[in-house]
Amino acid sequence: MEDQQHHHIIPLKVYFSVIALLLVLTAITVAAAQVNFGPWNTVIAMAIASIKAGFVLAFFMHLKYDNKLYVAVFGTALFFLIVLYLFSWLDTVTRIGVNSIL
Amino acid sequence: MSTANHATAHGGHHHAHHYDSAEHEYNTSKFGTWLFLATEILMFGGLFVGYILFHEKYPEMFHDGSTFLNWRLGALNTVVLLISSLTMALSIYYAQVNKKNLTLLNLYITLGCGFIFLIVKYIEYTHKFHEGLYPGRWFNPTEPEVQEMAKHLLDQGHGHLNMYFSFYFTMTGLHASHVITGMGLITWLIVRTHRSEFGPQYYTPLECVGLFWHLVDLIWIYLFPLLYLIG
Amino acid sequence: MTPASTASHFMPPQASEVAHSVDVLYGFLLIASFISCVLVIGGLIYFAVKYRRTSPDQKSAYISHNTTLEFLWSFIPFVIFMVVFVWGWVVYSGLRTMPEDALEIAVQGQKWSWTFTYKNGRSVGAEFWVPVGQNVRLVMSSSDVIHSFYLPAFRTKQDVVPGRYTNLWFRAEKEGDYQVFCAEYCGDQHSGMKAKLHVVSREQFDEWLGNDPYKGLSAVEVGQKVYQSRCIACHNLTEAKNVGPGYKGIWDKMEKLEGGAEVKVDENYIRESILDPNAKIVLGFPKGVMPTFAGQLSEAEIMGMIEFIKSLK
Amino acid sequence: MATAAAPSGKNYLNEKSGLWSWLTTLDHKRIGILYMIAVMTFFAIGGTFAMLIRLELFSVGKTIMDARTYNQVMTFHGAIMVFMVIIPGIPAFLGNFILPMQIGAKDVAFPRVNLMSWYCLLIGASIAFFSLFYNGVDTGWTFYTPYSITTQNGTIMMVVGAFIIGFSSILTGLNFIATVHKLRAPGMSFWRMPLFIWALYSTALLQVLATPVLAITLLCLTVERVFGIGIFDPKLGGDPVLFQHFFWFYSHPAVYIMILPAMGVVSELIVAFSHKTIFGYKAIALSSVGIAAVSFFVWGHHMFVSGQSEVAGILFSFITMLVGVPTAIKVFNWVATLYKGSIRFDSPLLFALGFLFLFTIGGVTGIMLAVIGVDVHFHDTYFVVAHFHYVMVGGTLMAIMGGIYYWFPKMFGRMVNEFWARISFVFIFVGFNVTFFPQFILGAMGMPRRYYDYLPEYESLNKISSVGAWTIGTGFLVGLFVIIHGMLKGEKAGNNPWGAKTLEWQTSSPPPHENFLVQPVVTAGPYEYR
Repeated sequence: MEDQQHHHIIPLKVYFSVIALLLVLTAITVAAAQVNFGPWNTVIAMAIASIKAGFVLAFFMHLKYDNKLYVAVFGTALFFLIVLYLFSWLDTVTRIGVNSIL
Repeated sequence: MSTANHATAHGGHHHAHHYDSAEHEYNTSKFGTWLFLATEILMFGGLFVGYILFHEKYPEMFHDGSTFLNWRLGALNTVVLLISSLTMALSIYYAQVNKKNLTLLNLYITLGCGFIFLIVKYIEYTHKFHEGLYPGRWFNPTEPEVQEMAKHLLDQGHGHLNMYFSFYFTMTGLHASHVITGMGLITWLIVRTHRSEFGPQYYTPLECVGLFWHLVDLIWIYLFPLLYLIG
Repeated sequence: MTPASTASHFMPPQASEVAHSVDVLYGFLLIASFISCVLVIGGLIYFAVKYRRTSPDQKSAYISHNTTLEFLWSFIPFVIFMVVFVWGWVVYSGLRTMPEDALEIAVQGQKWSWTFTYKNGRSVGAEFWVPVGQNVRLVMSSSDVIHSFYLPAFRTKQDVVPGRYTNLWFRAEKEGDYQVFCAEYCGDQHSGMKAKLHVVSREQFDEWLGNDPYKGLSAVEVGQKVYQSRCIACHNLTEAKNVGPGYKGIWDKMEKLEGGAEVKVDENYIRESILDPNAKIVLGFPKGVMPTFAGQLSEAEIMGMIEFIKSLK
Repeated sequence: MATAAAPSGKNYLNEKSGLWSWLTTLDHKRIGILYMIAVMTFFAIGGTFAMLIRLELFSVGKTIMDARTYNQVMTFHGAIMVFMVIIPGIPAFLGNFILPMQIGAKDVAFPRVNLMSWYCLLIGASIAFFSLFYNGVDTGWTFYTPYSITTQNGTIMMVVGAFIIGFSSILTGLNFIATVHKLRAPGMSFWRMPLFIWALYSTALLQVLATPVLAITLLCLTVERVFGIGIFDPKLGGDPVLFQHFFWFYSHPAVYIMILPAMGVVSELIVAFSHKTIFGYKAIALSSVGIAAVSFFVWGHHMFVSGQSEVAGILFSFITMLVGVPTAIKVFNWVATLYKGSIRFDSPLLFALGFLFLFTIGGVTGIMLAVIGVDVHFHDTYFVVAHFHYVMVGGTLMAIMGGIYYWFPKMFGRMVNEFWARISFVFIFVGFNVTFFPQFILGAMGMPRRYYDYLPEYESLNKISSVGAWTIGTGFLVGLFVIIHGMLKGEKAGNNPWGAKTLEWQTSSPPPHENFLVQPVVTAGPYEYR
């Protein structure tokens, strides 16, 4: 098996750069929320959150260096989550005559 | 099962009988942890899907609801969790380079961050309870303006304001329960580190608990803008 | 035997054209299913018998796969499935496309009865009337849990969801009486939540709609009618308990409430029990089971109920 | 690589003794036996409820119980059979026992998690049963809102119980995926895995990916009842149809959690008893994964009349058709495997053929129900009840029985009494058809499901159905007798009484603690009957 595979040790420098970046992104998302971009508010906030999530996944969770199987596991989970959302969403937006009576 | 994965003192770890090697055990444990994280993603994901669907249905209500949250406290908690993620990763790094004391220090900081996070959450929750902003059926705002706002939203067909707090409490509550679980696991890691069980040859529990802790952070990265910022 | 007549062996009588189209598709599916079952199960039995082991050292053939065959038996079912899918879609459009010029009836489901309200304000339960050959659209809502309005003879069904309206339409081709079921589980008397649809001629329908249903009836008889359409699922006319108490001998009785208080079954108590059923629950009965009938029964009907119960001493 | 040889005569059963050694065991085979005991107990309880249902429906009106009791009996029958019998039935019981051996591993990847999963099942089940003392539960196993938020208080316990059982299922699935990926014997490539492993692997994917959504749904339902959060409650602005989406997102894949492993068992049985290599190995293997993947996209066919939009309904109907194709492929391949075989009619094969017979009927009626225009009539009628019993009982339970008889020599080192095993098959098979075939007709006639009482015209078919149910009951009692008798008095079995080729038959019966005294090395496919 993968007996002799040497564990990758990520240099400290990388960890500290990533945390700096994450804190900056947090500041940006908070700052952006103070300005009203209309419908883009959600998009901007989610985009920044996803960038942050990507850095956590890649470096703190070592996905960048690890077996790609883990990426597949994570991706599959995400994919089926999107399936759950898309089909439920499809139902709610195509219902005809949805009037609340309460 | 005398040979089951039973760690002995002084860093010597015997891999379980059904594995070929320690490396084999490490890889399998990590794979198992990732599978577990996949289930966590889908579990939290269900709530996120519910949140987004209702957000599309009642955007005004979610907007008004989010004004009750203090984004400063939310941002503080984001920073706290991000730092705890860093220290968690660092503790693994120092185990890899065999520096027990630095591993311990980082684990303690991670645990401390968890406490700070919970204290801030406690402050936020009690504040909401004080104003009667309970979830769902128990929603009973004391402030007249809030009652007015809730009534206005309902009359306009923008939904029930209590639903915002339902989502807020369910999502942050489930997240907080994960923080508490993670803190329990980190405490367990601290005890084992004190016993010098981890080193460059064996740090699987650090790695697996670390992955869990990062996922908790990851979920908060999304919860923070969804609940506090865009509403 | 045509497919449709095969189908009607099991199905209730067809009351509409849509029902006929459903039955034709069902007949096709039945025959196709029968043929595939015969092929698979027949092949299975034939091979099993023919190739049974007759001697201990009997050898089997080494056949690992056959691409052509495998392609064929994947592709042919796929084509059949697509055909029935499109066919089903067409039939479904017929069931679900609401006609413009329909007679609209508001239907309300609540545990465990149906209420039908016509445009002129006429409101009935348990039985409702429509004219033959007329498009009818039911606008349905529920006041408590999910129910499902099911008309087997019309091959149609639609869940009735609290908090919103759902629609169902049909056009009866033949006069007659048809059964209505509740098809979504809704609690104790789910199986008792039935109604009858009477399809009558246009003249009879108009006459019925204009009628005062209680014309010339005494209060007791009015109560009896209300009982039969609204109360019968949960209350019987003996002293035995069903979901709720039986009506016989209940009048003037002193009943113990939860917590020890007592109440006398008089006009006020019956009236309150109809309009606010959970106000005073007699010991031994669960709370929250009976729905309110406030706004659904007229004063005359409530008086009728009181007189009716009085008459069952 | 090879571990120390076990002392001769030692096997997993007698290696240690005492109840405590069983309750704390980490050996996958012993855990498999623990599951067997648990599942058989639950099956007996669920079966008793089934008998009560059929007794009540024997005649119009009240026969033995009132409506409220009937609804609780119906709910417990459904919940027990689904959550505690059929879902853990094959993966957790047969899978636990067989999977590591079939891939040449010493154990599953995480033995402690495996044991924990069994305790989760027991704890969850106990909590669910405890609801009987709190007014019971009468929601049906589907817990539809808003009914489930307004009815008796026992519902919370049942929901929490199901939540915990869900974790049992997740942990088993997680364990199996890791085991299949990481612990295969040298030479055991994916394309050399037995088809039972492919089926269990696909099932495990479903368990891991779908069950968490059930968990969050049930969690929301619990807080809905306690705090009234209103997400599913229309009175507070929620959407009850959304609950159904969430619920069926799990529960449709769940029906494949129930049937896929059964298909795996049947593949093994047909190969072993026709003594012939499987026809279309890759097609069957891939169709398992294909069914698992597509099953995530079809849940809306449970909601054709629920108030879901028409567009969604048609889309779901289309995708449901696509699931039919890999299922049909499997059935054809099994029949083709019999062609030119050397077929031995032992009781396990009888169950496999019984499976094929019943599953074919269950399958074609499934297609009928997937046709949206026809389903509107059949939805929530006895036609659906008959259909899923043909698949779940006629399919899964037949496969479990066949699997038990097939692997019995491996588990206990003894043979079952062949004559009585065949008798149990005859009773179950005949009784099954007598019970459930009339229900197709009842459904076509329009009798809705979950009915305590019915119109007089449905009575004669219901009577036939009830008589059939008692026949099935007799069959399972005979089966239980066969199993217990086999354990105590059965003839000693050899290591490979059926002459099968998969790895579990290459070790002794019963196997030693670590399954193989010498690590097996795989050099060919699983079914090389040349």
